[in-house]
Amino acid sequence: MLKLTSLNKTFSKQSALTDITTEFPENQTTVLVGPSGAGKSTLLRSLNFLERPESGQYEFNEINIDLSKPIANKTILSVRRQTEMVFQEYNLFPHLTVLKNVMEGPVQVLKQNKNKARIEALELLKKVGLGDKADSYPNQLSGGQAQRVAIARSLAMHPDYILLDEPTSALDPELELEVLKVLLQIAKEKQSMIIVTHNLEFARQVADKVIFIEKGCILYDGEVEPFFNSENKRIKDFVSAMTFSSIA
Amino acid sequence: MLKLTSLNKTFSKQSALTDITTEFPENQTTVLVGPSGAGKSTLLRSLNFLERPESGQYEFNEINIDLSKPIANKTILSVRRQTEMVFQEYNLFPHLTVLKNVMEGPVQVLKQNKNKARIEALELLKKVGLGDKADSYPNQLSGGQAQRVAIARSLAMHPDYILLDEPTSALDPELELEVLKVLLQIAKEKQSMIIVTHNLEFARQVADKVIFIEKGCILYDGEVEPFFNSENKRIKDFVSAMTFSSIA
Amino acid sequence: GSSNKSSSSKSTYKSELVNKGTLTVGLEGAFKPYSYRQNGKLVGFEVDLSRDIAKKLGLKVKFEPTKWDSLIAGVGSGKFDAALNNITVTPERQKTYRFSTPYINSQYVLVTRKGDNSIKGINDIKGKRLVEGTGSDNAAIAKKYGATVVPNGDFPTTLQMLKQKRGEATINSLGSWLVYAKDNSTAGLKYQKLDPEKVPVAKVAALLNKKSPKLQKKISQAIKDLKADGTLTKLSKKYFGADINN
Amino acid sequence: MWQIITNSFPQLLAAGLKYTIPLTLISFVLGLILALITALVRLSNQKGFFYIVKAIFRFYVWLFRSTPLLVQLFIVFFGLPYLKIKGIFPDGIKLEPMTAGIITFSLNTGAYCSETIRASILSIPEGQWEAAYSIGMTRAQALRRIILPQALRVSLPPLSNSFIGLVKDTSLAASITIVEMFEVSQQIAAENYQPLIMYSLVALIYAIFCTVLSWLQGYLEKVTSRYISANGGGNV
Amino acid sequence: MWQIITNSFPQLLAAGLKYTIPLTLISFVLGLILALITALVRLSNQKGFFYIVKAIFRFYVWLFRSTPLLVQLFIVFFGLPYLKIKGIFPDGIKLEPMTAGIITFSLNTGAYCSETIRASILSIPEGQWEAAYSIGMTRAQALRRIILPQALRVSLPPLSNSFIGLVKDTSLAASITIVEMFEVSQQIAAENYQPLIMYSLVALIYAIFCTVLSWLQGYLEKVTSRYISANGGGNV
Ligand SMILES: Nc1ncnc2c1ncn2[C@@H]1O[C@H](COP(=O)(O)OP(=O)(O)OP(=O)(O)O)[C@@H](O)[C@H]1O
Ligand SMILES: Nc1ncnc2c1ncn2[C@@H]1O[C@H](COP(=O)(O)OP(=O)(O)OP(=O)(O)O)[C@@H](O)[C@H]1O
Ligand SMILES: [Mg+2]
Ligand SMILES: [Mg+2]
Repeated sequence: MLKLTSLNKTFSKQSALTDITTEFPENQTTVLVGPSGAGKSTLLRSLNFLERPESGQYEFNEINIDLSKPIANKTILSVRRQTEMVFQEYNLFPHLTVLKNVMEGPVQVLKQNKNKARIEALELLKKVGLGDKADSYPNQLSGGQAQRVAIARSLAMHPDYILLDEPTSALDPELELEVLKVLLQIAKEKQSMIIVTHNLEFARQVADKVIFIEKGCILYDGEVEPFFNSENKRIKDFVSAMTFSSIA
Repeated sequence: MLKLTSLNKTFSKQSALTDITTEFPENQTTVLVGPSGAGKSTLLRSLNFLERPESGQYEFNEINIDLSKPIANKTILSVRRQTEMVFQEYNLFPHLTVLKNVMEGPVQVLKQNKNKARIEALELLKKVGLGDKADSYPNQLSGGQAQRVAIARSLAMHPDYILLDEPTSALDPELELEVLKVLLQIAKEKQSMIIVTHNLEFARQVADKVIFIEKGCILYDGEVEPFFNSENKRIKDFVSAMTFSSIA
Repeated sequence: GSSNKSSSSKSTYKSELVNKGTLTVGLEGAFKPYSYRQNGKLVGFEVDLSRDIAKKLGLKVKFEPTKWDSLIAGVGSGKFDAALNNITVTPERQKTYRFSTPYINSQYVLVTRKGDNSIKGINDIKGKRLVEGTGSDNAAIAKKYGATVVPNGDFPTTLQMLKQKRGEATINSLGSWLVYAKDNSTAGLKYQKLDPEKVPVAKVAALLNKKSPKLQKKISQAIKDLKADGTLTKLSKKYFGADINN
Repeated sequence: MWQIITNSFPQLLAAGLKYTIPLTLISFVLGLILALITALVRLSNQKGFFYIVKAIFRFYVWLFRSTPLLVQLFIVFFGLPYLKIKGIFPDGIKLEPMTAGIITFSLNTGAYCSETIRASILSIPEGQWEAAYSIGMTRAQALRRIILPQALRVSLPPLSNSFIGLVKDTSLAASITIVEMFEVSQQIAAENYQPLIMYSLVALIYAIFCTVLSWLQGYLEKVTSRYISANGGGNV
Repeated sequence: MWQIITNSFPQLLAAGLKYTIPLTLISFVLGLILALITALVRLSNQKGFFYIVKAIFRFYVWLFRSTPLLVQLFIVFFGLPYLKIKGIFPDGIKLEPMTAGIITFSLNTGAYCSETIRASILSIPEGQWEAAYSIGMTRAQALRRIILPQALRVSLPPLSNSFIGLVKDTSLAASITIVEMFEVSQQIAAENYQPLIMYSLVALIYAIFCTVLSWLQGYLEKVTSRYISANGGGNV
């Protein structure tokens, strides 16, 4: 269970997240939506300590952190080992082959046996449909393939949570489809995930829970269908922009 | 009128465009669609001589070019002055203010009077909804704003054709909406445009004509509604990927 | 002097000059007492001597201070008319260059540390480290007697190196030593004159280009005249504190 | 010791102002122009006869980067007089010391900086060229108005490295009879027999020159980067 | 002339192999290590006491970049013996010529290369650090496994510029009594009075060394860039 209480984050003087209190249920997929600049990425990155919130309570399994106090390096490393980030720009390691990208975490961080790690990495690559690309370098992949490698890389760490920040927004519709299919599959296997996405159709299908953020505040936090059918003016406007039905 | 006959383009050994014969009617909007790697960008860039096809006939107003022969530099410059490209990555000039970006072409290339150019540039910026951003630098803009500046920059050249290569694919849905609205407005004013897009809803609303390319060949070239309601298996699959209705 | 007054200007020494009406002299300018800088002005034995020679020849004088290698190259490629830089006449050098009449007969000294009794004479330097300027005759002598040459540029640094035990001895001209010792401490060091039988006195002369035979004669004559009228002795006393030619 | 310093400081400074600074400034400006030309020639993709021109420039860069500057000075000053060409230079090419110095330092700077400029032009995204071409600019217009202003920002740090290096390299000019600052310090040291103090003093003056140049670099970096404001998100 | 060349070539080469090459190689390796440490210290964002450490490294870089290398050599070799510290160095610090040379060249190389390395580390996208942190790597692991291998590729050209520069700068070692290649050429020139020929000859040998280094650079660039294949579209 991952739980936040009264989390706050400001950049220099500008407030990016205000009094965020919510939880991300285990074995479920939580979808984060909201307009550009709302604070979605900041929230996701805070969960992995890529951003450092100034105050609030952070609960994660047995770990309980008061964010207003200094956090031990060990604690940060331990949280990071149990949560994996998948970025919009993939951020694969360009100097390592696809296989090595997936093995890097297990071997270097979890100190797994190399052979064991290789076998599992190959399995994961097969799972995301890239069994034949193990020896390619990242720049030989299409965007959709690269993002599937990034997903395999995060799965290899057996994380409690996978955090995905607009994993398909750099992709064409057909490449997006490849990736979304893989994510739906993983969601079905009860992997806990938190996904930021602008793809309405996908959000609807994958989400167990929706959080809608605007200007750093949570405006909606709850079930899926009530959100998409909301009568709230702001939510309605947002949902319709996501479907392009109101262009003209 | 812009017309291609039997145009061919290969990269090293790989063929990117094969025997392209089509025309782009004046005062209309032509939409180019097709899967990734189909050759859409290559076709658009060939129209502006950013790519150099090896053979074919290129007709543009009174100009008539045999692509298999060397083309005079003067001819290329003249075509480029009458066609403007809008790129996916905006490609604004980062060292110039927004106003200077729009004025650069008229002043440097068309040798317009500076004051006249400034007045028109400000008008165009107002038209795309950025009257107040004239003195900003490009990196102070959101993606949607940047792309609208790029559109204003192309309009300032009073081109016969504007060529747009996935103008909104780097944008969030809400920012995309800003840009698409501007483009719909321009289309209404009978500006000739050729647009590559993956946005089905927008394509449907803006297009006077659709060209569908796959593997460098034209598979469909004609009216709009028949395309979206086509019974052709390949077209049907493609259209449904564009609508995300077939994920699971 | 040239007795044939009717000879065309083409063949006079003046046509051999690098710059019309000027004697262009190359020297290091960083070599006391031969040429160095005092209160911003170039002074020294060879600076004064060049002026006097030029006066005798009816020429203006121009100095070009530069590095040792550049002196040689400069005379060779016609950048200077002559180089006056305590250069010793050797048969080797005479193959490619001309020399004037010598203006110094320079005696050598061997400088060692006080208390170091292992070097009693020139024959003892075999296998020792001798600190000498690159390309100097001192270095050549040291090598000839079997010493290891440690290269170094200037005299004060050389003496410093002896004190810092970075070398055991140095050979240099008596003149250099005397001038340094005049107003600097030489505590911890001692010197001995080298036997002229073993190390012949160096004949120091102006170095000229092979293509300047007439100028060579003219300069040699001027030096002879300066010797005869006592100017050379006067200069020697001024800069070395003694007449080093005797 | 204090007296040595006050005595020699004005002389050193005078030599610096008379030779070191002009030599550095003129050579750097000329070198930069040469570097730009070289970079453009080597980047051009023209074919045919032009290939020979490119090969010549490539050779030039190789030659001046892989031989010692001192030797280059020596050969230009002392070597060229031997180069007698009938009709053009019957007496060989004799250059004044300052001329020879400026030529050599410019050629040397040009060779090194051409690599810097070449790399900085290559670092500007292809899209900037395409956007410039798209509004109908010629290659020359695109370079002058769009590419070079951006490349300048990228190349400023390595170029000022070269500049700072050149300040100190001018001390080699002494070998071609130019009495620059370092040579003066050695000439004075020959008189007062205090090379260590003189060396430290001249090093101090170099450090002052170089520090001023670093400030200038910092200022120019700020000016040329003013369009990259801190609050920007990088949407270009 | 031919005889001069065949006579002196072996001597020059011997000096090159005995002094120039070891001096260059050892100093460059040590300088590189120092440069890496300096770059990391200056990039670290630790606060408090560490600020002083950073200031010291900044001073070091400034000092060695803005004073002439010759003066640095001179002070380390001739100046340090005057530095008498009771208890530790009662007789001053007296270094062997090679030791002094290696120390000075390393410090100088370290100062220049630290700037190169710093820039190359900064050029690696932030996302690479974040991806490394995300799989739970420590800062040291991220550096060693992810950042430095990529930074190496970026910094190879400027680093080999410094390397090639160092080859030629070792000629200054003559001023601290090391009989390196250039010094040998001058000694021979002093005998045969043919400095132009000797200089050209030694320049040729330098050019050979530098050309070999350029090849090595080209090879390393290829190896470290093998993951950037020509057919890739750059999706990283
Ligand atoms: N490093 C930073 N420094 C300063 N401000 C920042 C920084 N990162 C984000 N912000 C600001 O914080 C706010 C939230 O940004 P965030 O990136 O979290 O939005 P988002 O919801 O992810 O938007 P998008 O959909 O565009 O990715 C914005 O106003 C943004 O400008
Ligand atoms: N500069 C190039 N060199 C070699 N091949 C190229 C180059 N540019 C494009 N191609 C190839 O040409 C084909 C068509 O590419 P193009 O970019 O036109 O596709 P596209 O339809 O625009 O795709 P997308 O939707 O991904 O932008 C592809 O196979 C591509 O790999
Ligand atoms: Mg975001
Ligand atoms: Mg495309």
